[in-house]
Amino acid sequence: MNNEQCTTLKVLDNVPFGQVAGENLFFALRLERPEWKNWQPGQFVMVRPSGWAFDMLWARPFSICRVSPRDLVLFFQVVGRGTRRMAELKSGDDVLVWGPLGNGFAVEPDSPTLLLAGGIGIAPFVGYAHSHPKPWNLHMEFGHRMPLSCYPYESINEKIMGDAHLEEKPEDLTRFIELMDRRIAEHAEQNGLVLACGPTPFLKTVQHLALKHSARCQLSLETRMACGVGACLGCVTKVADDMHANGVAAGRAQVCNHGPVFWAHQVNLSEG
Amino acid sequence: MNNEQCTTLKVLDNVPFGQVAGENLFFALRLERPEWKNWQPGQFVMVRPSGWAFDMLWARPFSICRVSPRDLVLFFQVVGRGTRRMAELKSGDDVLVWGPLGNGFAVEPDSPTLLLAGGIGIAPFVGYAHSHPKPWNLHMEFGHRMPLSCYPYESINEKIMGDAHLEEKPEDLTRFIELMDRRIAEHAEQNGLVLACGPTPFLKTVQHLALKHSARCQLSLETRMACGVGACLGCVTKVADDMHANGVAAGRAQVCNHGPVFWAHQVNLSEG
Amino acid sequence: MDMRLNLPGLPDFGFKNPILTASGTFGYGVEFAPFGDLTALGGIVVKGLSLKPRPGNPMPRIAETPCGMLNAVGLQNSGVESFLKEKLPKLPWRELPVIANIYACDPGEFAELTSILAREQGIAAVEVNISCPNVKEGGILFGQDAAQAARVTEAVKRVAGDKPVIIKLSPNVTDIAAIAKAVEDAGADMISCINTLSGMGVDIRSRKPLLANVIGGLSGPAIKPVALRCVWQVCRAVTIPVIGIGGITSAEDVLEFMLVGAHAVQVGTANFIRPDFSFRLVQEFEQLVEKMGITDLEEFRGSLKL
Amino acid sequence: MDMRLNLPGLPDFGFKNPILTASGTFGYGVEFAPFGDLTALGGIVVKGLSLKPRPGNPMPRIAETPCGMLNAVGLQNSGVESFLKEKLPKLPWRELPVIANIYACDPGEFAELTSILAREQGIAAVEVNISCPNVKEGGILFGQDAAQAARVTEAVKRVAGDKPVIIKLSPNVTDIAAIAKAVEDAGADMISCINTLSGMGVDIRSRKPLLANVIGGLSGPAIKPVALRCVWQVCRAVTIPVIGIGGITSAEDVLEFMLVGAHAVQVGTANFIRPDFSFRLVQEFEQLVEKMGITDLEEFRGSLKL
Ligand SMILES: Cc1cc2nc3c(=O)[nH]c(=O)nc-3n(C[C@H](O)[C@H](O)[C@H](O)COP(=O)(O)OP(=O)(O)OC[C@H]3O[C@@H](n4cnc5c(N)ncnc54)[C@H](O)[C@@H]3O)c2cc1C
Ligand SMILES: Cc1cc2nc3c(=O)[nH]c(=O)nc-3n(C[C@H](O)[C@H](O)[C@H](O)COP(=O)(O)OP(=O)(O)OC[C@H]3O[C@@H](n4cnc5c(N)ncnc54)[C@H](O)[C@@H]3O)c2cc1C
Ligand SMILES: Cc1cc2nc3c(=O)[nH]c(=O)nc-3n(C[C@H](O)[C@H](O)[C@H](O)COP(=O)(O)O)c2cc1C
Ligand SMILES: Cc1cc2nc3c(=O)[nH]c(=O)nc-3n(C[C@H](O)[C@H](O)[C@H](O)COP(=O)(O)O)c2cc1C
Ligand code: FES
Ligand code: FES
Repeated sequence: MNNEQCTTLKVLDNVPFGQVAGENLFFALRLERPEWKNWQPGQFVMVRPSGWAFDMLWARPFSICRVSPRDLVLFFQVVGRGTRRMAELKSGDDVLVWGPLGNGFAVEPDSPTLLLAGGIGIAPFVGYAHSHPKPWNLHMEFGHRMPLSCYPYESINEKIMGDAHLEEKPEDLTRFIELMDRRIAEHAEQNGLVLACGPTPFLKTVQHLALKHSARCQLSLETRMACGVGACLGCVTKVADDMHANGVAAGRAQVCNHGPVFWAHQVNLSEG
Repeated sequence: MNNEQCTTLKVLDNVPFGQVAGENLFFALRLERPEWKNWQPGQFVMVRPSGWAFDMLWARPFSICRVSPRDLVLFFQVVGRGTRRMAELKSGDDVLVWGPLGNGFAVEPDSPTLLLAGGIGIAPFVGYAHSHPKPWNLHMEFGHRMPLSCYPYESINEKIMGDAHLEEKPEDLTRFIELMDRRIAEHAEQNGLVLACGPTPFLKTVQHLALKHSARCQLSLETRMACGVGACLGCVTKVADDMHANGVAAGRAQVCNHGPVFWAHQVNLSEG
Repeated sequence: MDMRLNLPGLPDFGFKNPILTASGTFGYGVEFAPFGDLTALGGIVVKGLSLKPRPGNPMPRIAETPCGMLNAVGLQNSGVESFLKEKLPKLPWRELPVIANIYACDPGEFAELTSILAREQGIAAVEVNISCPNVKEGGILFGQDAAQAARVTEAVKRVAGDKPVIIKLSPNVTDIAAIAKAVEDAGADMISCINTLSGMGVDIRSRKPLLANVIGGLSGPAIKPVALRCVWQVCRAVTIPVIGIGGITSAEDVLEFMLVGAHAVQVGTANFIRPDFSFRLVQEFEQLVEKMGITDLEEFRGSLKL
Repeated sequence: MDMRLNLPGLPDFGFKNPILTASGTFGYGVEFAPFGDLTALGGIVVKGLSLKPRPGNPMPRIAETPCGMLNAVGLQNSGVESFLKEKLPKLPWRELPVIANIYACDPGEFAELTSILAREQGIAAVEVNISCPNVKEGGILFGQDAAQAARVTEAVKRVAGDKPVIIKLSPNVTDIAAIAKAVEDAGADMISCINTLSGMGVDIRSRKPLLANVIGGLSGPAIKPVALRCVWQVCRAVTIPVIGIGGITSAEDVLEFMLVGAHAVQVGTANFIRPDFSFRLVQEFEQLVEKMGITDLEEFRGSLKL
């Protein structure tokens, strides 16, 4: 935990991706590189623009999308008040950031690894694909509802194999789930890894399929967060009994410091 | 009351005046010209930058400094949270403005008229001096604590006679009060007008002197305001009984719509 | 779309839309006429009226707080007669309900005020502010004691004639539902809540309170969660219509209060954010209701899923 | 400058500066160790402890509100024994007071908890959260009834040995001064206030409450005026030291609470604004005190001019 820090970083730029009905709703937010010693894809940071008044008290959690020697990149979608204000960030603005927080995804260089991303859940896989020592062992299936140009899909697709699936009609979803079913089964047979990030209904589907095929699968969970450091108990998820030894109290674990990445068989997504 | 309006105006520019310990604390805020039919010097507007979140609910009252066919100019000093944020306004920003509000100063073209300004209280006299039909009948005495370059003194001084008095030591204040005493006496003798704007202790002094010399004197009052339109009853001052006929309730009148300019003998400045 | 809601028990009374303005924050209405069409509002509740003129509290009376404000204006007003003569005639009372908010220090005085107002064609209803000390009985607030709140309600109802009586509740109590139940049983036609939260501010440099009165009432968005909770608890406790008040600053907020059971709302402090606030809110509310596909406000009201 | 204040009645106890962290907002302290030096704080109050492990409330448990937040975390914790074994040893309890916050549903359970904690060298004091329902007596909160609050205080004091007992008051009452007086008379060594205000939020699109528990506690800057008022009222009612809590987000706020009489404060929700908040606040407080030329905090405390 010793490289957790709380620092103010300058915005380098905040580049809109794609458009939805003429509006910019997706942004790659590039910040100065914090002085972190190390980080793992799947970890996240808490972000609070310095210009925010106290009318909105909490920082917002975002997956680390990429880290280079020069910058820290986050990728976010406008969904509410906070992200709407973040869309107005300009180069030179100050942003308070603490992290890297939580546990990242498992990296097993030689295991065939399936990346399942739903919508903005693609963000952590950018860093995963780019930092993986053997990217030819990775494969991604990406389900999305907004135009593909809204997402950082290209930057992953240039490194690893995979497909994108636009969900317009209900049949599209059915077909996507069938595809995931097959892919998970394939990876389970080879004792591969399945990693998923996306909205909770998507994670529930992946969890169900992973358990069905006894795949080794990790899910990155999303919940409302206030502190990001395990203190407020606002972000918990129900967990299996075998996690209790881990310092987890009374059947519920904080997503921020015990996750956001959990093994699929250890979490219960029924609540929230 | 029919030209009272509530409109969003663009900032044209926000020019710092002078400096105090290397900091910019005084600004001429130039806004687009609202579609007012008429206004009087001494009237004010309520100002609320559109970017303000609800952590600060109230607009802030500012005297109308000048109005030209192209712009509305306010002149403000940074004294607290709201004005500190206003200092950051840039051209192109939106500002909500309602007004012109309240009663302006009396204008009697042929009466010798003494303008007494304390600090930022100089603001309404810019418009007064510039719109007065016979400026040679005006004379100003200006008491200030910050460097003269902080105030829009030049733009008045180019039109009318007067002096500025820096108050550094306690003796300076004594001398300034003696000077005002003489000037008020002179104007009272000629049945002239005395108009004053400045902080409450300054107004109390002027009121005392005006009553002593039976001068016809108006004071522009400052109180905390929430609505600016006479509704909240947060800005009241004690008034003399002869104002009651005027729709004033129970000995107290709202400064925003019964003032901010009052005849010196009608107000009681003991409270607040 | 028709924004009118049925008010149970009040077949002859209604608001053309659920957005009213709150007492003390909209003057006598006339102050806001330059900024919008008063008749577009669901109703206007005027500044608290007392029998005799009252000077209110000394200055300073107001202070800004995070997402809110404190006020200790007190009941400055020139008395009910002066209101009826000077202000009411200037209001478009034929076209929208003008509600008189009243304040007194004992049940008899409340009744006297009400009987004066009951005769007035221009008054649609009487809203009783019971957040005031009972001077004859040790100064505890009428609104903080169920029995006293009931006594005021009875006294007012007895002389209100056909004017609906709205009792306005204070949130500064251990059990607001009990007070609501008591005033309903005592005959109240409607309940409005909440009045301000008891609060305070100080200036560390002058070492003085921000308000001359020391303690004042907290209002504005800061208190919305408390107001919603109170309205929800009151709506579950009574069957008479409830008017939600507290921190409303958006069309979404209006629907939130309706979702927990309110028949209408009052907009208070938000009128100070900009003087055309309530006029704009009426329009935004209609747009939001349409955008959300709500076709029946009656069905939406109280439809919170537990 | 020495930031230590005398605590009347507690000659052997003190905080090296008046800034503590509030229960439930600072975890078990260890979560914040990466962000600052815990021993710089005036004290740490840990998340509420119960006798047995408790799962807390279902999700969602938190929601943001204007200048505040709602929480209905409930008392999720692995029980007092687990805290003493797993967490306390990791805290620098020799260098700063670690205060155990306790929660129970009847006086006997409170006493049992206290007697366990009374034996622990690492525990400096016990803070009793009485904002909990008395399950044996109809579920009214201990903190909402003077007699019940007094009974809990007595039960805890009887077994607390030499550990000071702090009773933490709820603001959701008609008369907080009466409750304060009752717990002082029952032997409390200190009072801390306020706990959260009872509030609620809803989502108009899903038509569901924002919290699974429906009602939650409002905290943050929004409630500061209410907290200041409560602390002022309590300080005037009792002679034991009072710890002010509620919406503190700046060094000015700390002095405001001291101005109305508090001996110390606890920082809650502000710890979520940034995890180094309380550490920075200690520094800012020292700077402000110096800049304002306050040379004696003891003299400043309670010096409000009325
Ligand atoms: C570990 C983690 C990593 C994340 N990574 C990314 C990322 O890389 N890119 C990205 O765009 N988003 C990411 N999110 C989600 C992001 O945090 C939320 O979209 C954001 O907090 C919403 O803030 P808002 O103020 O705009 O929305 P609000 O106005 O607060 O809420 C709008 C809606 O979003 C829901 N919501 C609010 N906070 C969260 C949350 N933390 N998780 C899920 N739903 C929420 C609310 O319940 C509401 O329905 C991540 C969330 C977590 C927990
Ligand atoms: C009719 C009128 C005309 C004014 N004209 C001008 C002007 O032309 N230029 C200018 O710089 N200022 C003017 N003022 C004063 C200006 O409104 C205040 O300085 C401003 O509201 C302070 O806002 P703030 O948020 O920065 O300060 P706050 O943080 O709100 O308060 C800082 C300090 O200022 C005091 N204060 C707050 N509001 C007022 C107020 N309305 N009047 C007096 N003191 C206040 C507070 O009590 C506090 O001591 C005028 C005030 C009035 C009533
Ligand atoms: C300046 C001011 C004056 C008020 N005067 C009265 C009053 O005279 N009578 C009354 O019943 N309520 C009065 N109130 C309370 C409001 O009507 C309302 O109940 C309260 O402000 C909560 O709503 P809000 O948060 O929307 O402001 C006043 C409130 C304010 C801010
Ligand atoms: C998430 C959260 C959890 C809390 N848990 C507890 C608790 O376990 N015991 C307790 O006495 N108070 C608890 N509180 C109340 C705080 O200690 C504090 O009294 C309250 O939040 C007001 O202070 P603030 O406005 O600075 O947050 C909790 C508050 C929050 C926000
Ligand atoms: S966000 Fe606070 S515990 Fe996870
Ligand atoms: S500012 Fe509201 S009455 Fe004057």
